[in-house]
Amino acid sequence: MSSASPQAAVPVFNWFKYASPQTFFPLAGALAPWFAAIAAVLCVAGLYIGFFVAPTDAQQGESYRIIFIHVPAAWMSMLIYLAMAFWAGVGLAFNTRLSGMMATALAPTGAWFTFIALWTGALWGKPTWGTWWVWDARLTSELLLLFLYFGFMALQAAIDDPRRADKAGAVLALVGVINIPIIYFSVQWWNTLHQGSSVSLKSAPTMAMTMLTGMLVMVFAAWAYAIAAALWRVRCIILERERRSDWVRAYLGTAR
Amino acid sequence: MNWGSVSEFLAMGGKGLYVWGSYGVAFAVIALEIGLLVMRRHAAGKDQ
Amino acid sequence: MLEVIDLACMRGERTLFRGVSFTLAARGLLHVAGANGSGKTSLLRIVCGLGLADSGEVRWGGEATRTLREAYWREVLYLGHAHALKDDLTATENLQVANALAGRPVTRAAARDALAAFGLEACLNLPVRALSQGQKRRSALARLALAGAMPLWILDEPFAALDVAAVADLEQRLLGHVDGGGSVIFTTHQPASISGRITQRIDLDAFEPGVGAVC
Amino acid sequence: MRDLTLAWRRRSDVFTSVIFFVIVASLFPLGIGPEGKLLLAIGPGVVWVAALLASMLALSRLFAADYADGTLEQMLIGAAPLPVVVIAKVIAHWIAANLPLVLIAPLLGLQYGLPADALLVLALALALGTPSLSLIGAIGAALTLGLRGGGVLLALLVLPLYAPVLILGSLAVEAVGAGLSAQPYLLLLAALSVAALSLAPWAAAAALRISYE
Repeated sequence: MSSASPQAAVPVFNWFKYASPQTFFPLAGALAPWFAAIAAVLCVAGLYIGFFVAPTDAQQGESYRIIFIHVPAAWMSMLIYLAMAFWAGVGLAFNTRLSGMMATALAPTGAWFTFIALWTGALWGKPTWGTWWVWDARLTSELLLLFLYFGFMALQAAIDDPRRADKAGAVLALVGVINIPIIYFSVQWWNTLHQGSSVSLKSAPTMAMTMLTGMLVMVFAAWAYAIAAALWRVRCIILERERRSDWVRAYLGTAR
Repeated sequence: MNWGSVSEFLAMGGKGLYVWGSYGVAFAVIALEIGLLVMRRHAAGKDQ
Repeated sequence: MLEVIDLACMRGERTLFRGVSFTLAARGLLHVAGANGSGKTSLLRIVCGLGLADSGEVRWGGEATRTLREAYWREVLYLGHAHALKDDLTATENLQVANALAGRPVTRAAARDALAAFGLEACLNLPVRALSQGQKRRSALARLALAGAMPLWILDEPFAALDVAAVADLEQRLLGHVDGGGSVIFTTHQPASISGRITQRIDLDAFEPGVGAVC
Repeated sequence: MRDLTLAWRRRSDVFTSVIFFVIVASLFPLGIGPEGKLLLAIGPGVVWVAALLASMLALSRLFAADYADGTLEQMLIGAAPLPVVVIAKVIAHWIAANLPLVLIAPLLGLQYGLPADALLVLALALALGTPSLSLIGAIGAALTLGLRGGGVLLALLVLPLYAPVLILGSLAVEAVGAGLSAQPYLLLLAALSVAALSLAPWAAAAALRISYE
């Protein structure tokens, strides 16, 4: 006897139909492998371009090849936070359960990408600037972003009622998204005023066309991977939250 | 082609540790995430 | 007039109740009954706008209370399990604060009279932490003496921790409010002697949860 | 008003956070050594971090007592709009928990050998910056209401959001040391507080309702 939430039942927008977890579940299941495949293909292509086509950088030598993983991870870390805040906002505004689940599903992937961005940033910094960590504006913002992800996940983990968890997470994500630009600009000021040891990432040499291509291909690979991972995770979340419902019981019954 | 031999490729002009350290950890993290997802899906399916 | 339409409430994965509907007109006295954990408190909290129903709606004078908000809350007096008393303030100060929050500030003298009406003359200026459990309950209930103008009273277990005389006193007060055109919703486990005057009764045990139901 | 009276009757709480502030700020020289130049360099930052922590520690008390005794319920269904109630509570909280920090900070600055004009700017920066700490913190306190591990969780939620205030506040004091004007930073701090005042009460009110539903 499951029915969609009142908003979802009103056929105002056609795609509200997919706002019900029950209809979205098979859709996510069908889409995820495609995105995963796209991610794998693009990743192989991007790495090939990155390692075999793109030339050695005149200034940095081979270590610049880290950007093919670093820049996509850094981009995705921010993009995923935006997507998370977007779904959270939709969830608050329209009271659709699926939106909150999407936000929850995106957070760990975003945190992993943030971690990768920080890790690769450190490994790039060592041969390039001679230190593992530079208090550069972007790296520092990235670190604070990682803390924001941790806060979001810890808050949701501490709340037992999934409905409250979704809404509380949504408020936090929206507050965070307002704060990210403020954090970034304040860190940048702080950084420019504490010159001295710091090296600005902005003075990166102009990139060769093949380098840019390789990086963009890797960005799309990361994008496709993030979508696939989020879809898989949202399927898990749907199963966990709706495991008492008839359709999940039926689904698991036939799957067994 | 940038590389004359496999060992040259692995050495990355002396920066192999950093380059492969980056890619290794990145892909390990992604593999870990996929592994966690598979385990979670498995647990969710069994939870009846 | 209060209309409750097809309310459902879940706690986690458990459905507390579903399909609860009733209408409470002026001069109505509604007794919400049910075993422990049947959702009495949840129902009252949803009706007064603290809780969120999983489905259904509460209307006041024909309009949804979720859109009325403050306009509705100005007309409702809700007394829950927690007494909303500050241990460090005196009973009089607490009563004044509570009324100020409800948008109906009262003078010190009026607050003292209300407390006296609930037999607390002796403890007007004591910090609440010095009061007994029953005295605390009574000083929370003293808001009723000042709330004649609030049409809807929602009382969760008002008779708990009261002695026999105070119970009789409170019953008279509830009846007085109903006779004056107000309406009251209350829960209790004790057999109340006003049961003859109760106009409606809802037994939440009758809204047994359906297994496997999803909202 | 009511909160202020209450805070007055619970004076010891106020002193606890002030004493915490003083102790944290005084421990740093013990860990670093009494070298004047170094202390002068880290002074503004240390005092700010200590103020941040002291202000955050007091946050968990913002709604907790009202939550425990049921007063918060009455506020949620009170006649006044909830954001207004939140603003009133935050103001009371700021006066009780942060104003003493602002007043005592110049004394701590002395410990680090800051010059007189820097001390004035330090107090001014704290006065302009701490309101946004209280306001942002109110959102965190409302979100973590009644949760297990609330205190640590609260720190995890609000500390990253405090970063801009910390940066601008320390920069203001350092600017004086470098012979520059602190005005732009003070203005930015004030702007942050105004922005927080216009957004945070609504977010905190929404968070409070979520915590109850």
